[in-house]
Amino acid sequence: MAQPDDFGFGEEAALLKESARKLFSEHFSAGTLHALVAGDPDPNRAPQVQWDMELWQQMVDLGWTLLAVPEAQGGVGMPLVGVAGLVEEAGRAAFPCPLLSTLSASYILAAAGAGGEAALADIAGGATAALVISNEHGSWTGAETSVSGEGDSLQGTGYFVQDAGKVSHLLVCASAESGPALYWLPVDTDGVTVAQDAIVDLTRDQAHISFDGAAARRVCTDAASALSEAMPAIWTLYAADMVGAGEWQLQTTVEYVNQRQQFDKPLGFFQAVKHPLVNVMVMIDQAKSLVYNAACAVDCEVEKAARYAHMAQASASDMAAFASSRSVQMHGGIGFTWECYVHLFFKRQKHTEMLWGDAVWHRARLAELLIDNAA
Amino acid sequence: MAQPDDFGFGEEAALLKESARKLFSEHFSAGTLHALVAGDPDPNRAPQVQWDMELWQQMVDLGWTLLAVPEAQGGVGMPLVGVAGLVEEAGRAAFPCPLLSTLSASYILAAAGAGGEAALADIAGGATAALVISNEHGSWTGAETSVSGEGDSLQGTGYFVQDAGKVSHLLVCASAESGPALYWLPVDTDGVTVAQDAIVDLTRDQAHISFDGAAARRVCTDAASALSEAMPAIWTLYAADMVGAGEWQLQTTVEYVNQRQQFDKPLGFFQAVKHPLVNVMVMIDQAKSLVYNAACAVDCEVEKAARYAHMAQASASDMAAFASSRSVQMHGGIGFTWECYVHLFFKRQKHTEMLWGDAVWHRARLAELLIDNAA
Amino acid sequence: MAEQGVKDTPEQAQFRQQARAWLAENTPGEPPVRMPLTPLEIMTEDQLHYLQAWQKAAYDAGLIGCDYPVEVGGGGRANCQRIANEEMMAAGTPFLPNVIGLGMAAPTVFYHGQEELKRRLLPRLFSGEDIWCQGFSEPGAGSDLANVQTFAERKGDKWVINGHKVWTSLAHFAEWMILLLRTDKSVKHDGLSYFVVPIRPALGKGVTVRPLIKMTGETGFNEVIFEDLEVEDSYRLDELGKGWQVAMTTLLHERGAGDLVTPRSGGMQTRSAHITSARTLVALSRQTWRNGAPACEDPIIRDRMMQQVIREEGMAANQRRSRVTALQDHPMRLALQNKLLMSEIAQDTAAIAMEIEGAAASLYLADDAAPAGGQWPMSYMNSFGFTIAAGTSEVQRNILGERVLGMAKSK
Amino acid sequence: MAEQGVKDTPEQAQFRQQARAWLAENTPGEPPVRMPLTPLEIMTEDQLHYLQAWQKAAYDAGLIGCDYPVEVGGGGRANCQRIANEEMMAAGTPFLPNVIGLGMAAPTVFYHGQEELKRRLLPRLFSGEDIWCQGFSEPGAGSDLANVQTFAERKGDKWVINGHKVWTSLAHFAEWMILLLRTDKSVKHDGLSYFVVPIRPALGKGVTVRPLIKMTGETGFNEVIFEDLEVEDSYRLDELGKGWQVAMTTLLHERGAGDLVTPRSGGMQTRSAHITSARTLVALSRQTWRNGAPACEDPIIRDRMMQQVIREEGMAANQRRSRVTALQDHPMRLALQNKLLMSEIAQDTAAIAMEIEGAAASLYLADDAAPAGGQWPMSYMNSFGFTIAAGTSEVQRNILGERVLGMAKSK
Repeated sequence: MAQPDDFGFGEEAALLKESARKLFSEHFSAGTLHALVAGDPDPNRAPQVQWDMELWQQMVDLGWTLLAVPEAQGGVGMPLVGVAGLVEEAGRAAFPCPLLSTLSASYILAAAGAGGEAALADIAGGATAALVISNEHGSWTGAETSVSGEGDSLQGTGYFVQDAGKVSHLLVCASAESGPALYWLPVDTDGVTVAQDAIVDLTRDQAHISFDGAAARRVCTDAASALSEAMPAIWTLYAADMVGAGEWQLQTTVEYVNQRQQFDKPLGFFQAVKHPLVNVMVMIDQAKSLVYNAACAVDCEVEKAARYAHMAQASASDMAAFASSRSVQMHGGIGFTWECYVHLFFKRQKHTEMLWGDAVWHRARLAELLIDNAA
Repeated sequence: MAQPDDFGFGEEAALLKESARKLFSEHFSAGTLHALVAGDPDPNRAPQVQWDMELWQQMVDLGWTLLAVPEAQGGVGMPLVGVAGLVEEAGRAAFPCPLLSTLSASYILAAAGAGGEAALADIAGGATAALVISNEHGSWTGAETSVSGEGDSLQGTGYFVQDAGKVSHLLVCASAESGPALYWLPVDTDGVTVAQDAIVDLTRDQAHISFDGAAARRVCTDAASALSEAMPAIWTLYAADMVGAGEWQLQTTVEYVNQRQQFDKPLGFFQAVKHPLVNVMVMIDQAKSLVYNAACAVDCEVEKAARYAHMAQASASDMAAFASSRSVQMHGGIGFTWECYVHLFFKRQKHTEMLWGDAVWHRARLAELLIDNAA
Repeated sequence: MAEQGVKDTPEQAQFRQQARAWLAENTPGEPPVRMPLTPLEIMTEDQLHYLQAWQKAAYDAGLIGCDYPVEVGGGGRANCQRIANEEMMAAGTPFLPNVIGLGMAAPTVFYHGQEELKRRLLPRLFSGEDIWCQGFSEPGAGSDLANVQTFAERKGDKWVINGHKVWTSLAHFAEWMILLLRTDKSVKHDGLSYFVVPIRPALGKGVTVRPLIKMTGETGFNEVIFEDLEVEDSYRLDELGKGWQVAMTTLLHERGAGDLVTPRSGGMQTRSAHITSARTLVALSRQTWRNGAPACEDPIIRDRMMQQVIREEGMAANQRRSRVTALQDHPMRLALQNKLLMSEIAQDTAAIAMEIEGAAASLYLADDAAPAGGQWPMSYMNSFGFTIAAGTSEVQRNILGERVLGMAKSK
Repeated sequence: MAEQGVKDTPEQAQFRQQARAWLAENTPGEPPVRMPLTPLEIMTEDQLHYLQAWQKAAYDAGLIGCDYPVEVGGGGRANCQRIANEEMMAAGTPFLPNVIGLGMAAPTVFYHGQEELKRRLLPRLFSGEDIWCQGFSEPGAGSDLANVQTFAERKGDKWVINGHKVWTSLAHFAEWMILLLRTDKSVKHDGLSYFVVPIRPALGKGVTVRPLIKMTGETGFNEVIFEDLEVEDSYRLDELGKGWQVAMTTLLHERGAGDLVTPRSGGMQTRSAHITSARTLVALSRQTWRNGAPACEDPIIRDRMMQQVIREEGMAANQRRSRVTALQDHPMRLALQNKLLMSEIAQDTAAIAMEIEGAAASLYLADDAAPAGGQWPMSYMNSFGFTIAAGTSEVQRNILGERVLGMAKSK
């Protein structure tokens, strides 16, 4: 299937992106975020789940959580390019919420075939979900899952679960008789223990979740293929999140260096400041273009989706690392303080950078596709 | 054996280094070099061996070729730190001559035990030598040699032979009955064909050498251990050569940007020029310190020689690449022309950078020593 | 790896169809002589004449100058040059030799020249009959274009020019030159004026063209020396003292950020220029031995090659995104990155190729054993032409920081 | 991995022996409370008192201030501080808490203070009884030190100070502060004067010390606000308007490029600070899983770790070479690189550690599952303190380019 010239990013997508930006800029500034999540600086603080549930409810009411649910299950079935535009804006606001997790779950469920339809209908009905697919080493291929399923009962522990403290449901990958399978259950099921991790990132929550005979509905018996089908969309969205956060970092840092005077010149006069920030911009643009490139492939040329998604993630991860480092350095001393909002995005970016494989990992997978599998 | 605090770089070494610098600065400027080797710019030119044999004879008379020959064989037996100082200065002048090759051969012969003594005596008597140890892929471990020896007769072709057009003798690694062995023969022996390569570097000559039943003296039956014992010294010297050339690149480029005006300021005013050149300096200093560090280990703590020599080469190779690239870029258009001397050192550095394993290769070997072989 | 346009207007769609049909019939096969890698490296009359013939044919078929008015020799169409370019690239045509004329001189003459001059000069420029060159750089000017010293002294209705220009590609073949001159020494920017000058008839009579040799050993660009050359005032573009502003039009179009899309052909060039793309790196790595295995199995080489693949794909995706308004914040942000990206990616790709080749990267063109015919070390050296000429990478970063990010000027 | 001195003079050799003997007897064992990673991160009175007691003991044993004259409380020796430092490092002693006093205040007071002031202040500084802090940075000054705005107004024989200093480490424990003030608003550099100020007695009476919180969540440095604080003119160092020159003495010694070697202890600190060395990276990589194998088997991780090993060894080799005159072209070239190298190497090492940890790099101090107790993300964040404070890396590169390479000043 050929790709549309404009990534398929049409009016509907543009409208959604624009309205998301407007919503966040009106209701959720970086100052609001800081007040919400950065109250306790103690590095030994216990984990906390802090978010603005009221604003989140508005987003649910706008239908954002069911964008990736197919129309047949009561969702919107929006192309990924449109969803990526929304996620870019949510990343730019670093809005703490289970949007990404729920969208991710939707893609996996949609790839799970008929068994996933009921769970998708739950999401269409307002459910939110977190992914329990990583083991203690952060691997998520399915084969290495640290949860096991016997019949409709789960046992074991899943790790690095994003937004676990904010969702109603869990999508779990567990080893069953016939290999890794997918399960769906409400988070408040008996036998489920959500243990929050103490993490650096203040804009997210992360947990490891133990199952002790928790009852769950089996959604699909071939988790590996559902995951490998859905991961390109998920990588693309996390890359979009980094791109959005990168834009905030760039814009905020540029504003600072244009206003701050040193040696009777604005800091931005100095090439040692100007050029690294130009490099940040160049990296953001590359990552952003590759995000929509990958999203379009997921939508229209699925056989190339994985390669383009690897490119988007690798590019976005490298950018996130560099943009974060420069955002602090170019703010100078003030950027090193808790009161300056820069650290919020710094921590979020470092978190996302590593989450679903870092840049080197994605390039290694890309090399397998382009070198080993190509003629 | 403990290392001396000052690398063992004493008065004699300082004197040698100083006198070499003086000799080159008086008799062999970059302009002289250019006039000598850059007469024919045609990229399709046939290979040529152009050097100042008269000045070279002065160096031979000064005893430079026998510095690495042990006293017992009539040489000077100078510690490697002192030799490295000399080679750094020769590198700074990019003087085309078989000094490095002859020194390299000396270290291998010295590691070859009793069988090498006669050849070392040849060098002490004025012979110069090139190494024929690389195969067509540039590998030189001995086991992969593309020359074979039967009795005292050589067959096959050796590649990437440095200074082949300037030496009197060849030191050849050839596979014999009992594994790779070392052979010594005059370059004008019957059955030896020196075929000059057409190379980019104008300051060196390089050849592949074919043997068709050429008679040679067998020097040692265990080439692999002699090579592995001697290579740290050889790597260290090639790194010293790169450091010297790097200093020329830095100094020449700094002079240019300090004098050249742009936008009513000397180019060096601009941080986009200043900071990269500072980075060049920092890399040169790291490489230089590591060269003397490695040389001292070869002299005094031989069990650590390989690791420190890998560090020196890796560091110098990365530096050579970066210094070369910046020397052209910071000279702007003029640096891109044949008439500007910058290209001479650019090409020499790119040549040396790859010759005995690039930076990545040396770091991989270092990792084997520090990770796999360490506890 | 993918590059596509936005949806065609009806006029564009029809034009595309015509172009495609004509190209299917008329795209030349293998050239009779070896072609250079870029138009700036045309070295022989044979090469030039072959490429001029192609440009003339393409012009006659309406594929060049499409968006210029008919009165000046253009096609009188709206936004069709891009279509023509896409079709020519896709068809694998030779490139257009009059690259400076089309990309820099034509829009400048069009926006700043007198009507009579446009009508006279542009048709022969479009057809390639007149080759153009550019006289901006000087030995003492470098990135500081406003520091131009070549002086034009008024003498009645004429100007007498003395000075020295460098890096003038194609000057040895050129009929015309665009020339930035100082007409007033008392002010910097406002002392510049802009001329078009017929240099061919003046060779040996006030104009000397001397080839410069690149660090690769190739020729391909020149220095041009003016000694008391007389030029008529009617060859001046725009007002006296407005040379800087006129030059900005030239540079804007050179950077691909101007209004008028530059006619670009060169699918054939693209094929041969693949020598410097990341894809060719992969091919090279399959054929090259490293530590006892093909280099394509070395994890660090793989990682570096994939970085280049990603950067190249990113550049193509940038171009695609630059046509989707809703995905841009600043109209120039992507366009102004093109030159910087292209030149630095090419440089790094060539450096990685040399790394893959290892010791064999020492071998040059005349060596039979040189991998890929010795092209990679040559490409690496030539890449500095790209990162230096037409605004160094350092200047490009200034431009991006100042025009897009609104930072204070660094000079 | 190796660091060694030049050959000792007879005086040094004897002193070294004494020091070694004393340290063998008196080096403290494990401290009773958890120690911070650096002196600038002392957070509790317990930590402070323990370290002060150690500094006093070392001072009484003659290991601190060795090269200062006896009259000001020093040891009256020649070039022995370096020996003492080497022995203390080797013995694995705790670090000296009065780090700003010893490294910055002492040489400044010594070179610029009146005799009476030196005799009064330096002994208690050396012994650690008086902790010192530094008041240079301001919210509006940043790297542009000469832009200091905190103002001292003359009032008879006194000065009345108003203003705001930031990044004043140890201010909450300090008795004294070195303070750069503006005494003349009409000129920039020449309007500055330099004072030593007893801040402890003035707390709540003209001086407010407020902790600042770092991005890691830790405290450890402060802002200090002056409101009509009166200070006697006798606390001024050097002449009025010479503050900039006096500050240069401070900064030169801070960068390790001054005449007087700073007393340095801290072998113990070095042991615990190994958390941020390349060696610890290797250890981490053995314990961390990556793509189904220990990270230490990943070729790219290996390459990055070796880069750090090489940079660290290079820094040690630089220090060794800096003592061999024949191997240097410029006396400051190596010394002025120290701060830049140390801070950037530490930053990159921490970044690579996080890469090795992968998803687990998300875990912080309070998480039991955090690799290495969550130290690496904290180290990475703290590393920006090093690349920003005491002259950003950008400023360090200016200094190197200007002082060593002779390039024009960038400001």
